[in-house]
Amino acid sequence: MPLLECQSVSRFFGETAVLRQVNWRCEAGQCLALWGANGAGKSTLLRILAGALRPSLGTATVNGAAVGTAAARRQTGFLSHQSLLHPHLTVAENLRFYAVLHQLPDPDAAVTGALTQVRGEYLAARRVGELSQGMRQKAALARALLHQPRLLLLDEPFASLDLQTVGDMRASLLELRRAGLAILLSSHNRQQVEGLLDGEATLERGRLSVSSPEVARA
Amino acid sequence: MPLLECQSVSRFFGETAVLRQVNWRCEAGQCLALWGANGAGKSTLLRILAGALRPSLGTATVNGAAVGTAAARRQTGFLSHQSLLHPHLTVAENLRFYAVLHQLPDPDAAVTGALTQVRGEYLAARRVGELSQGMRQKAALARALLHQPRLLLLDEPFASLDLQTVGDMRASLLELRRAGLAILLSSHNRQQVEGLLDGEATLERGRLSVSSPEVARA
Amino acid sequence: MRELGEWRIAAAVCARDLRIELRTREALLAMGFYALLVMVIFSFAFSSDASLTLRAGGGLLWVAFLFAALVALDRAFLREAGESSLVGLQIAPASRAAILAGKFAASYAIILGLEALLMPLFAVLFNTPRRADWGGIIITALLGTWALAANGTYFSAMCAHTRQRALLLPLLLLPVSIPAILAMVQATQVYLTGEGMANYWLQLLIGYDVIFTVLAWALADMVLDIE
Amino acid sequence: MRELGEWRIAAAVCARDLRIELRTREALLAMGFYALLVMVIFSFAFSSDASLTLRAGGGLLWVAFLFAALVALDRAFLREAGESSLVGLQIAPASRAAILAGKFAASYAIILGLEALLMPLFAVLFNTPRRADWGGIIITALLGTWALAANGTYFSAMCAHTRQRALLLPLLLLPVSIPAILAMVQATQVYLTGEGMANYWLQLLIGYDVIFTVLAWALADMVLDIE
Amino acid sequence: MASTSSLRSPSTWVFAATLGLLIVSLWWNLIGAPTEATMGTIQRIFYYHVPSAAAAWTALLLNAGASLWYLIRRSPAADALAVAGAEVGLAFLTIVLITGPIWARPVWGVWWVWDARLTLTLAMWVMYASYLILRQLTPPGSLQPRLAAALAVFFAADIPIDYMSIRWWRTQHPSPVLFGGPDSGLAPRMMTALLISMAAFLAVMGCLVWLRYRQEMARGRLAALRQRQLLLEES
Ligand code: HEM
Ligand SMILES: Nc1ncnc2c1ncn2[C@@H]1O[C@H](COP(=O)(O)OP(=O)(O)OP(=O)(O)O)[C@@H](O)[C@H]1O
Ligand SMILES: Nc1ncnc2c1ncn2[C@@H]1O[C@H](COP(=O)(O)OP(=O)(O)OP(=O)(O)O)[C@@H](O)[C@H]1O
Ligand SMILES: [Mg+2]
Ligand SMILES: [Mg+2]
Repeated sequence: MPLLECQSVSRFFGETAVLRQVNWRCEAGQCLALWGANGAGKSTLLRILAGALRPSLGTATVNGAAVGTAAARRQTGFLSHQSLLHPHLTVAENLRFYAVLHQLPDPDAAVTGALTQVRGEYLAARRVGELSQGMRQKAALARALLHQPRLLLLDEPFASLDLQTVGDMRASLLELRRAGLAILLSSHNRQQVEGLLDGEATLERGRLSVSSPEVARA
Repeated sequence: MPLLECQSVSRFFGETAVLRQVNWRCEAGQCLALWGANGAGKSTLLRILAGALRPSLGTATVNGAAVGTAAARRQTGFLSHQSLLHPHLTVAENLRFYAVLHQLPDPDAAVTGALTQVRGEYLAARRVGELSQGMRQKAALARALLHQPRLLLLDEPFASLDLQTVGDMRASLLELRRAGLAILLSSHNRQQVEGLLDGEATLERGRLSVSSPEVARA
Repeated sequence: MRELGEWRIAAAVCARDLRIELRTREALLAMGFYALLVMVIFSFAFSSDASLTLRAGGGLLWVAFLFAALVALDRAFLREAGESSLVGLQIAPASRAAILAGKFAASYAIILGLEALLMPLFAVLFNTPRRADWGGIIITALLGTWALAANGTYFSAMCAHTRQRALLLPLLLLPVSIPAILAMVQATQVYLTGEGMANYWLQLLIGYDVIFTVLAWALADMVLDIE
Repeated sequence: MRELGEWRIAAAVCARDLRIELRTREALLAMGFYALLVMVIFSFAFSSDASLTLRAGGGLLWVAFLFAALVALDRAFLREAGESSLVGLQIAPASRAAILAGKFAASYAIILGLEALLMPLFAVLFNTPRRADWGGIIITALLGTWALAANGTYFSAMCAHTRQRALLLPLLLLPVSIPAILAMVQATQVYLTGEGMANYWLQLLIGYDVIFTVLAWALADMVLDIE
Repeated sequence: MASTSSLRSPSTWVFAATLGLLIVSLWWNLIGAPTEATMGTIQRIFYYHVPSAAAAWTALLLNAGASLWYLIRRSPAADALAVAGAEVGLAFLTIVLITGPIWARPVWGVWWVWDARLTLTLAMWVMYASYLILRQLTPPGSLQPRLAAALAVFFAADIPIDYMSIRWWRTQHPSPVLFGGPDSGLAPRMMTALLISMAAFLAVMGCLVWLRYRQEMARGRLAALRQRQLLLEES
């Protein structure tokens, strides 16, 4: 059973069909890229898979559980264009809050772990509202990794990160993939994701074309 | 007289010195890049030059007018990490509002012109809140170009734009540079700005080092 | 075990909201002054003659409490607007009822805190009669504020969606709240003057609290639902 | 010519704010809801006798209006919070006085609109006496609301720089407005009951409006200043 | 060395003179002035009540003037004076608000009534308290004094209204005894006591404002030095 399976997912916003019968799957230990022009529907698809948006038609499952159910949410980590962190709280306070929402046994350890993973330990005590764009992206990444999900949905994970951090993040992602996570990421930059991918797909006018389907893991 | 001149500009946030005595200048018709790791202070410097933040010490002038004065503001276009557009209004409504704030003689023509420049005509009637990240970036760029400024301050202008749009924007910027604008942009991606630059500078621990000062225009 | 987890989630939401609101000492101070001001405006507007207090004291007190609620409730979901942290709550595997309960608890605590400041001020400024039964008034305040906070949290959550459907809510909420409001005003009046029977109104209030809380709990999934 | 430009900017700001408000309708609903609730509570509390309404009518009406005003004014700069559109206003070469004037006009219009809805409701719920002079009440409302909106816009801009916006706004607005509130309550009272002289209070109100409007205009640069 | 220099400094003598004046005024207030016929001993609180109000208003006017000056000149000294004036003024206003009710209880039979004078005085107290709160809640830097000054000038417009309140509104609070009109006035020995007490309170106010001002200025200089140090430090 693939870790993520998405069957004939469509999504309308009013009269426009942003996604049209999208079928896709992703196995554990795979890292797939989602390409597409601005407004192609990448974020919409990822939001549906993360359970932040309902598909108009079709179904998607994470490890057998329909997206949007608690079982699926527990296994999914989502990085969106927004940080999903409250600007008046510190990074550590924000992360700790999410750790409790995820009912992690040791919230503090989870926070430290996630921050270490993105090399953002120095951010812990800073308020999110005063972070630079790249620092905020790091904190948001830590949020997505916090509960050690089995499926990672990353919407432009490398946007506004500096070269050093991109390198670190690539290494982290490679390690996670090796550990058996399924990773789906959207991007506009081939160079940044080179060497990470097991497959890819492109959205165009709402249709997904899987370019190198189910490439075996390298 | 250089179009932009910045003399010994420092900025503190509480006890941290984010910028330390930054000196920089930019002539008309030049395009300069600002590099630096996440949190180096690029956005802070650009916000100061745009008159959105006050320097703690030092002065900066645009075409002889101190930044923050109406004269300087009229000549400056600023693209920030935020779109500065109201999500409940359409792109055209937002832009038209700014056109009136800038007292442009023909607001509607200015809006159409700016949208054409970023190839975003199709965005005019859409609400900013429902745009994709890249579309929003385009709209924000149109906002910066709206009043035909003589100095353009672009904070990561190519972030989350697709390849096609990056190409278009590069062409636009080259044209603007030829028309005599001074352009200052921050970026994390050398590849994207290659062939655009007349010079560059790097921020590190709050200090600016100008790497290729005053290279003549190609 | 699962139940325990739910409570922990509610507690975390509540603690976070209180922390955001009351981060600084100044915020607490500002709250105290706010309460003072509301009472000043009131005693000024109604130039506090004693018979007024006797005959309409319950109403006055509750309008003052409503001012307190105004500050707290308006913010309950406004807090989640920036950087879409509402989405963050929605995609977490926490039950929506627990989240709503946490938000409710935070609002309830803030409103009660303000009321605790308002009540002695009211007593002093409006020369409440000696025979007033403050124990009863406090119980009424606890019950009535529960109703306000439960309603308000629900209302605020719905408004967070800013969709057409939210338009209907105040229209629905008002007639629904009227019995509760009637009950709290009347019960307070009875306790202030010592005339009449308060039990009847308290029972109404308790009934209302129970029904509305259960409803809000049951419908939490709907109001916090994704699009 | 330059003056004309300023007015055009103010008009644009006002039109934009009204358009946003009409599109979201949140604020309108919230404040309408609270103000209505105030009316309902009072009408319960005062239902017993008409003489009370006569004596406290002015206060009642203005407490309800104050609710509406606080919510509307809080939104005036809340509107600029997301995606930092406040920065957009600040970096534009428009005079801050014009921007503030536009925001004032929008808030003034919104609050007046709500008052127009509340006034007939008040008349019905409280059986206002036949001899009430509604023309006078409307003039008082126009002048009094001007005072609240002018002060409130100014303070709302100021509070936009701080994190405890919602709490700080009433704290700044209410005490300075007390002379105006006093005058409007008294004038309304006179018009409601037909007893006493209203002119005195209206003059006070006009003087207050002029002084504080001029001050707000003159100091607009400060409150919308950058950090 | 430090002690001799502080003895020689003029401020020491000013402080000593103020203390002397306070002692003299204490004698006048308690013994020198005659007991009032109708109110009795409680009337002696008058010599604290009115001078505190005078001191409070003077300090708040200093705050207003300094704020206006700041808006014109952006001088840090003006900002320091504004802070000092607001804090000291608030302290004296607190004394007025405490002595007033103590006086009111035996004389009027209630602690408090809502006449214009009392309400406006309370409102002013809240205003200047929120002025200090706003200072705490705005980010430090150049914005803070600007916002504070803009607020202070706005608030200051309420001071004349409060001062005139006993003239404009018919209030429970007594009419003015100073500058009040032809038939206002005091027994001569009462007037002497009042004037001495007034002088003493104003002198205390002046000393406190001066000390607070100096402290604020020193804080400003320290902050500037710290910034210089931060600029020079690496990393
Ligand atoms: C209860 C709270 C009270 C407050 C807040 C209050 C406030 C003030 C203030 C602010 C002033 C300064 C007025 C000025 O210098 O023109 C003042 C003056 C004065 N107060 Fe009070 N007062 C209170 C109670 C009383 C009472 C109970 C009495 C006596 C029955 C009283 C008698 C006076 C007198 C005689 C003056 C001097 C008026 C003048 O020379 O202008 N006050 N009070
Ligand atoms: N809430 C919404 N209401 C209406 N239309 C929407 C909404 N959200 C997204 N859309 C539309 O759906 C389309 C796809 O948006 P989406 O954000 O998925 O694009 P994207 O592929 O992520 O683009 P980008 O690379 O710019 O981030 C866009 O045309 C967008 O305007
Ligand atoms: N309002 C603020 N309060 C406190 N610190 C701030 C504030 N704004 C920025 N900073 C700090 O200033 C430093 C520089 O931030 P800035 O946004 O200029 O970085 P940047 O170079 O643009 O980084 P990025 O590439 O990530 O966008 C960061 O450490 C940031 O946390
Ligand atoms: Mg996207
Ligand atoms: Mg930046």
